[in-house]
Amino acid sequence: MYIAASLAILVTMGLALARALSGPTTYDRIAAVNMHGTKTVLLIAVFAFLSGRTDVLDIALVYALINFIGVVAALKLVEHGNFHTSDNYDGDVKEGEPK
Amino acid sequence: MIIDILSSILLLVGAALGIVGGIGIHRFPDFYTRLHAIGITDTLSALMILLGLALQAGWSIAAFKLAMIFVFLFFTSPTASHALAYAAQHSGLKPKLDQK
Amino acid sequence: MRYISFVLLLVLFWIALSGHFEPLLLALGAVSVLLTAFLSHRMNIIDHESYPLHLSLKFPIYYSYLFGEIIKANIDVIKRILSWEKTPISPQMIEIPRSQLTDLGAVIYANSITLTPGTVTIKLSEDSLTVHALSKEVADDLATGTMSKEITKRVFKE
Amino acid sequence: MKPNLILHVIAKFLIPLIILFALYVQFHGDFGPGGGFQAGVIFSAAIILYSLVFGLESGEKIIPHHWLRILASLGVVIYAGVGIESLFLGGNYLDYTILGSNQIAGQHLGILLVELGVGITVAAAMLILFFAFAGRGRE
Repeated sequence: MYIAASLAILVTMGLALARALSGPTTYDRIAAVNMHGTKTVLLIAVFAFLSGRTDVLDIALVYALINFIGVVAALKLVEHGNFHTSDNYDGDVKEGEPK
Repeated sequence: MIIDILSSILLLVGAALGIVGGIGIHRFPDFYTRLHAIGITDTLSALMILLGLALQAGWSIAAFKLAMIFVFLFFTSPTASHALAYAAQHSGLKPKLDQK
Repeated sequence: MRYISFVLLLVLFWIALSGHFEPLLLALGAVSVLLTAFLSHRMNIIDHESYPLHLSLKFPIYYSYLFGEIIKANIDVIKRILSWEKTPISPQMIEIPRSQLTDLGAVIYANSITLTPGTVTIKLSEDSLTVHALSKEVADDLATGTMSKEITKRVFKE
Repeated sequence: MKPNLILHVIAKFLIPLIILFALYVQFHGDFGPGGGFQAGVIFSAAIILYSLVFGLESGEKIIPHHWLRILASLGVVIYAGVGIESLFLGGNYLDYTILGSNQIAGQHLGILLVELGVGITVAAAMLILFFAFAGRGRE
């Protein structure tokens, strides 16, 4: 049953990868990669139970976080072409400013 | 025994929903509609798979970690979708709307 | 006060992750929690928005409602994807009033909209939300503002 | 009005959890997958997320640049120091067993310290790299 679930997840990942390769816009690709990442998290989680090593779940947790950061970084790069342009167009920064 | 059957059903249905979402991103015509298909894999599919695994784990640290994975996905996936949609709209990508 | 509860939350998170109770690991855990709290304080990210602990008991009530909505919306979108003829969708771009007074409420509202498949929040501005909806029915349903009322009723009302 | 209010709130919620998770991975290397390298990367990922969401200038202020350089070297010093300490105690380089009162305790202490060194260096080096990359072309 774990194997069947893994195979289904792999099929989904393949579909997401096909969308990422065919585009047509950059945003389609990023969205597909995001979906691929979510499925990777689930695949690792299923694999943890398939192999009986539940400590592997830590990796799934890390992947969930890194996936999100990756999407944010990719979007920022696509939008501005660099990482240092600020998103705060009106210069209204209050919270989150370091003390 | 009942728990085993229930968790198998949850796992398999969840994984199947993932495939439905995968079909969705190929059938839907433009970027914004595809985001909705991705929404399926991010919410119900992930929820069912993780719930199925949590039933197998019982009350343990593994179950807590599955819950944390779910919480992270639950907060990050809509945020990522929103950021994508916002960036796409900001860059001038027009959605194909229904003209009626 | 907010820092005390924040640190307590971090301690709970650490214990639940670690599951080891040897003195060495507990000491390392204490150091880790303090370092995390220090860095978070330096980043100035602990406030009523990031860790709304005064509302934490109300979130389960709201999210149980949201789960029902998510499942309903999922079934709707799955039907549309799997329908035999050309996918029966009528994409809409609608603007709905923000109707949440606080920033946190608006974020919960926007994220709830995005979480239910079939609707994606595109833009959250000062007085309105721009939403892309997969079909006219979903858009009409959203325009009634039921979800926003539920948030106000279940989370923010005393 | 910030254009990405949602991102701000979610990032504020996530970053402390990522940092604590990184430290958990750092100190549980001998029980599960993990260790210094992974922990360093996760830790720097938290700071990178902060820089992406709240602006690069804010991110650079969290850990000042000269501190990053000191930390990057400090990690190497810890690593090499453990090795040399075991040399002084009459063992081989990085021979952990000699560090503690008995073999097991020595191994635990040695691995912990070496991993700490690796973690600090990796985190600092990752951040130096990111800030160097991200700051290119800034006036």
